[in-house]
Amino acid sequence: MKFRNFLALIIVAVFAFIIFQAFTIVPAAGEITINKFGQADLSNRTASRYINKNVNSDSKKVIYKESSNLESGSANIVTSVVANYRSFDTLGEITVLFLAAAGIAIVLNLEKSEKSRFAAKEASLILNTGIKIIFPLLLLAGAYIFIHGHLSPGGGFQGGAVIATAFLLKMLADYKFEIKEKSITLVESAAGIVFVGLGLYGLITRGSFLENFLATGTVGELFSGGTIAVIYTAIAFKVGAELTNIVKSLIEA
Amino acid sequence: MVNLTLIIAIPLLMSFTMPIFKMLNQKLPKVIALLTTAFNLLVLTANFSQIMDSAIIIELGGWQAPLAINLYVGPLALLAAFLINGSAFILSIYNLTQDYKFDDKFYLLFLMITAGASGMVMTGDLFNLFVFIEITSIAAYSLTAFAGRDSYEASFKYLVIGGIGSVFMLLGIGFTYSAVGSLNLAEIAASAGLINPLLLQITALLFLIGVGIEAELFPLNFWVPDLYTEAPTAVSGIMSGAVSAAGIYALARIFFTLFPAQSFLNYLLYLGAITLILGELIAYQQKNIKRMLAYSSLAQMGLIVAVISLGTEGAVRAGLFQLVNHSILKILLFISAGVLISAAGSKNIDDLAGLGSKKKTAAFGFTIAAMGILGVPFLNGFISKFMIISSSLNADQFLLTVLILLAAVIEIAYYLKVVQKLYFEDLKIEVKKTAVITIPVVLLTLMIFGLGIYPQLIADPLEKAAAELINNGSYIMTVLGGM
Amino acid sequence: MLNFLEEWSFFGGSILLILIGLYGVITRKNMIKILISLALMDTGVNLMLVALGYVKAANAPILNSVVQTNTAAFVDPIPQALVLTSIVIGTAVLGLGLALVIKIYDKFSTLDISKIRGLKW
Amino acid sequence: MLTNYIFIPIAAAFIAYILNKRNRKAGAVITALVSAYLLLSLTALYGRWDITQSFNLSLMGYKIDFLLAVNPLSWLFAVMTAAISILIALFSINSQENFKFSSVFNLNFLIIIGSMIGIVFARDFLTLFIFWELMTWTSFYLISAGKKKMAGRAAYRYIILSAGAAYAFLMAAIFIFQQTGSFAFDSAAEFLVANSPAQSIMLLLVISLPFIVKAGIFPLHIWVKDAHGNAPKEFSPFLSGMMLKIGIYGMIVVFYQLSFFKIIENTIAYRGLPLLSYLFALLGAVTIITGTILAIRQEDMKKLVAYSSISQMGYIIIGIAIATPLGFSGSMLHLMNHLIFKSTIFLALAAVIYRTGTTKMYEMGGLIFRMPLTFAAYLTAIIALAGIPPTNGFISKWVIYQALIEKGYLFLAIAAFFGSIASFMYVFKPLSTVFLGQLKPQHQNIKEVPLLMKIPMLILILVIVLFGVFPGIQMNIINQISGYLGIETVNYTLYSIQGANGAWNSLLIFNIFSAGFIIALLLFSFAKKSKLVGLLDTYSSGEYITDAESYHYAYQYYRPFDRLFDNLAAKSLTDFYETLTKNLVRSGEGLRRALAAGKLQNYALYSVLLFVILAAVGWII
Repeated sequence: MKFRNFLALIIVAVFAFIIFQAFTIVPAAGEITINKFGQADLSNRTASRYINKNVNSDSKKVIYKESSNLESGSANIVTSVVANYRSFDTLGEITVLFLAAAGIAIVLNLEKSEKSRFAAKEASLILNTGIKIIFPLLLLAGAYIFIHGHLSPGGGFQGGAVIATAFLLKMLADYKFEIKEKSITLVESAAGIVFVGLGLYGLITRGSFLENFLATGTVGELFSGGTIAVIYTAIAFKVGAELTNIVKSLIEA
Repeated sequence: MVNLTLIIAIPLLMSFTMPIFKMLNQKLPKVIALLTTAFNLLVLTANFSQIMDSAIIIELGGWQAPLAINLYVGPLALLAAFLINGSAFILSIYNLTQDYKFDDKFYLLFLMITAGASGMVMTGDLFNLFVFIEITSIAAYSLTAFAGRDSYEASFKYLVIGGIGSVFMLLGIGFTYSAVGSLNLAEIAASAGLINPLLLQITALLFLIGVGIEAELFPLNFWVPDLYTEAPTAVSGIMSGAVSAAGIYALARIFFTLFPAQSFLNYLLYLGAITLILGELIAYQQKNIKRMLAYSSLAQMGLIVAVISLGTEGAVRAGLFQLVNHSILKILLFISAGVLISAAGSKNIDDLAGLGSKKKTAAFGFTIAAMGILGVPFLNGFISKFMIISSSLNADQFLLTVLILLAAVIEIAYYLKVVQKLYFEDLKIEVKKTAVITIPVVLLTLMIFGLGIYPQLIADPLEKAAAELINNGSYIMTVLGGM
Repeated sequence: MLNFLEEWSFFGGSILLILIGLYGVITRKNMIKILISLALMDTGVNLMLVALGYVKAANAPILNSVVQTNTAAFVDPIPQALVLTSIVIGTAVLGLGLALVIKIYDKFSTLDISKIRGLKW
Repeated sequence: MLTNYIFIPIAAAFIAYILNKRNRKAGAVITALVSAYLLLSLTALYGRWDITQSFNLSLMGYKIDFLLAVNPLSWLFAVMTAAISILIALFSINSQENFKFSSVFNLNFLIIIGSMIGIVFARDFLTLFIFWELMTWTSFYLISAGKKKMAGRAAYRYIILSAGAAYAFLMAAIFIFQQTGSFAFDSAAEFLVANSPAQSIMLLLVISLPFIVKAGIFPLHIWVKDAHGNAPKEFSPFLSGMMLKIGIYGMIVVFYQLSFFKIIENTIAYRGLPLLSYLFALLGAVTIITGTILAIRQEDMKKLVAYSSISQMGYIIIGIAIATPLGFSGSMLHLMNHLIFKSTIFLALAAVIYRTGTTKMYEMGGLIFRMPLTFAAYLTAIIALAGIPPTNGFISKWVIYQALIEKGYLFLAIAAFFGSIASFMYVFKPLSTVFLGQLKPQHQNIKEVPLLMKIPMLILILVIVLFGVFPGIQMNIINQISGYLGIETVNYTLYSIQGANGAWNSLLIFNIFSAGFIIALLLFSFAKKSKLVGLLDTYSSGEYITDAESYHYAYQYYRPFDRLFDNLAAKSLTDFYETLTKNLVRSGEGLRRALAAGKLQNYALYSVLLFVILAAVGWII
């Protein structure tokens, strides 16, 4: 082992040790510290307000498929956090992905590569045929995931990723398969505009950016959650298009 | 009064639409970028008097203030947002004369770096701060790569260092959330006193590293010179004029409002002082003019951090004024240097000799900005230098004062070398055609003289911003008051 | 022993992941490996975030036909939402990094970062 | 309004700059007009020592008063500035025809005039500092505009030394401001007297740093030679004549108005003089000696005169430092006289440069026949510089000698005498090599300078003789200054000054000299004339002489004398400063190579290392 690596190991180990110390703190009376593993105290956290859906309204018992017109209509509480309580973060998050897609496109296309890549050739019959079968199924699965984002685990990102995977497989199998750059761009832009547009509409009608302006329905129903489903659909299209775009750029580079 | 969310929302909308604008008309993206930044400035101006009265809190998504994400725009955030959007506006004017390949992507990234930095200074939520830092840095990674050639290397280095920074920051966020149970800055600040000291120490250090990378603190700043050297001029300008200002803001917010403790400020003080003197010493060595400006930026950042972390009101005010000046001056320096570089076809200082008689506007801009940084009377740098020395002596920091002045002398040495080369040496190279930068130079020069002769212009915002930073109680009260 | 493992495998494991990642970034010369190390660190932090919100024997924060009301014990949904964001950001950075690596490899014909020092001093 | 005196030149500067772009002569004409206006309106100000003006400003939470006032001391300096500016501006109307930077010259020159008046009218540190910086910066550009490549380096050294000193000044001033709440000199003096002497002395020494630099006093004199030698030829007279003096003005302010002398009154003394004052006098003496020796070695006429300026500054410092009435009056006299004869010398040299285009003395010779008026001006001025009656230079030196002998400062007196005698050596060198000797073939067709350039030289010759005969004119204002500063006055009449060991009567001496001159003139007119023969018409052991130049001995004129000081001169102070900066640079270089080596992995390591170190620091504390 080289000396430099040894030194690095020591330093990093000391760092890890210091971080580890944070978990072993025994707090004095009145002090607060990190909760022990498995003993997270939700009652003191903002999370409890999200679970009880009483950020803006009074606390009341929420019952699956019964309670309706809650402040956030999603049965999946993580979804209500992602697409409702903290939707501003989510907007930022898809922006990050959007920027990365733009950045990747720039980096790979700015200067023509001097090296020749391996020549693409047709994939095997098995792969080709398999993907022909699996492609629509993947699209369907993706759609299911983002449409049911407020009811079950999943959501816009996951659905978008599955859709992008479908296109990735398609591109792997068929080297002649090409999606028009223009159409990807249009989907990407349109989905983004819809998301920001929803926010601005909320701002105009309700006075606050990204505020929910649709009825929230009954918890657990498919048509519930207000804007969540719309937002998730936009996200899914955007993420799907962006990831496809990234994959496309990387393949074509 | 116009809702301040628009400062982030409109650039977002515009950058999402930018590819479509490009399809409509080739020239549209640069115009849209200019209009958007101008719109942002208008929104800020419309809110000016209200914010000077009392800070504005914007609840996003209609959720009650401390419980979900909210924006907090006090005098300090307003000042920083003005800086950021003003820088972007000036650079957008400059960009009108530039031609970029993939200009839709360039302008959408440019708008997003502005919106990201504005978000950094306006947000009242810890994790949201992280998201905006990431938006800003990813836009910066991509924009850096726009120059091709060596810029990939610069971008990759920044990306890796930035990645490490974001890990540190996320760790800090996790610890804070687990202990406090909230991500709202005001709520964290309110219970910061209860946090176990060891945990507080570790968390604060994690944030120090995470945000220190954006604020260009030594020794986390070695990506800066590479980036400033290789990136296109407008990007160097926005990085040093706007993003580093946002970095300083985030640092100040965390160590004044969130975890106000003298020991952390002392760390910052020493780091800032080291950054200052090291930056100046290295800048003096440089043969490459952009690299020289980059190290000079580092040094200035160090100076600002050191002065602000003295923690007295006068010192904070001096540091903030220096921040404002630095943004104005560095942008002018970068765009003038950009024109000089393209006229000479080289970044080497020796090749710029004699350009003063050929590229008059650029050489004038460079000279005025250099003199501003060096603190010539009647220019804005003089006032801030006076305030800095005064406040650092007031805090009994004799050694720091001497160090600042020593650094100023080194600064004189290397800036004047360039100025002399520009005007008093014979032309050596063939001068190439370059962009016209009269409008930005005139605007920035007016600002330099305006702030130098009548600094009262921003006395009130500075005073309120400093007061806001010093007293974190008012921040907490404003956000949590409704509870 | 089992108790200890249960208590520390998440925190300890995530710290270990961060340690490995950091060590990789500092010592590896291959740019791809550096990016992998970054991804490892990201994973470590994400794991830690989720672990910080874990409540023993509680449900996933989703109301369904089994967990009918919100009076039941749930794990903390906020870290999960944060992790979702942080994963996407990590992916974005990773993708951009890989694109840069492709271009750098084009230019220098090497993946060894210690040989790519066109920018220094 | 005192501000008029400051801001009219500064405003005119920009007008001059713009107009000069259209017409090469416009700038100099405007400069001359503005200076004339200043001189006229300043004369109207004479005797009205009660005029003050102040501005209150609440700047960023600091309450600041800007104070301006006029007193005899500042009035004298303002008048000197305006007067010399008129002459230089007149001179430069013609001489700047081919000057590339003539617009820049006039812009900066007018700003300098305004800021110098600002400096002398300032009654508080901040006003002083602002105008001081303005003057420093503009003169930096002026020096840079010099013709040679060395001008840039010289300006560079100048600005770095000046700026470093000025920042130190600012720091001390702000320190005082924080104690007293005001920048005004009066309250500062009160504070300094009441404060602990050690701290006050430290503060005042720091405050005097920029003045020491500007006055070119050893050991901060290294910028003077190159700056004066390489500045544009029209600026050298101002630089040497006036800007060195503004340093002296600052010293007087520190010594008297900020009560430096009062504070050190009771410290250890040598022959009744506090040791610190003696130290300053000693610095003056060292300055005289080094300046003189280095001047003798110079081959470049402008650099030679520059070193002579350094050594003349030494006299002024000695006189002020010993703080006797005679010493002070002598210094003030010498200050005025040095301005007059040094400007004359520089203008004469500028005329020579204007015609020949070179400053190397061994490239010239025999110009006396081609440029008689220039020669006359130069001759008169060097007679004054060497201190020969009946010129003004003698009187001021005489008064200083009187002061030194009165108190019995042996070493200082020796240095002063050495400087006076040796100055003869160096001023004779240009006289002999430039004006006398053989005319170089390439200078055969040279003509005398145009009328507008002659006028300033003529005026200066007259003034030299005038003050040589009637020093009472100068003593009038000097005694007013002494009275203002609280120094005893010296008895004088229009043409005599009362020294310690007797009185000087210049009228008598002038009459004697005139008589001698007339006798000599008579002898010269009636006695047998020498015959003019051609240079090559001579006998030399059968060899034919073909090369006239080898008969003109101009290079390394004082070689045997130089050899005495070769060792001393080799250890130049400039080298010391250069080694210092080189080491500083090298340390930066080392850091740069070690830290920013382009290794990404190291950069990553730094971040972890910083965390670990800060955590360790936190642990220990």
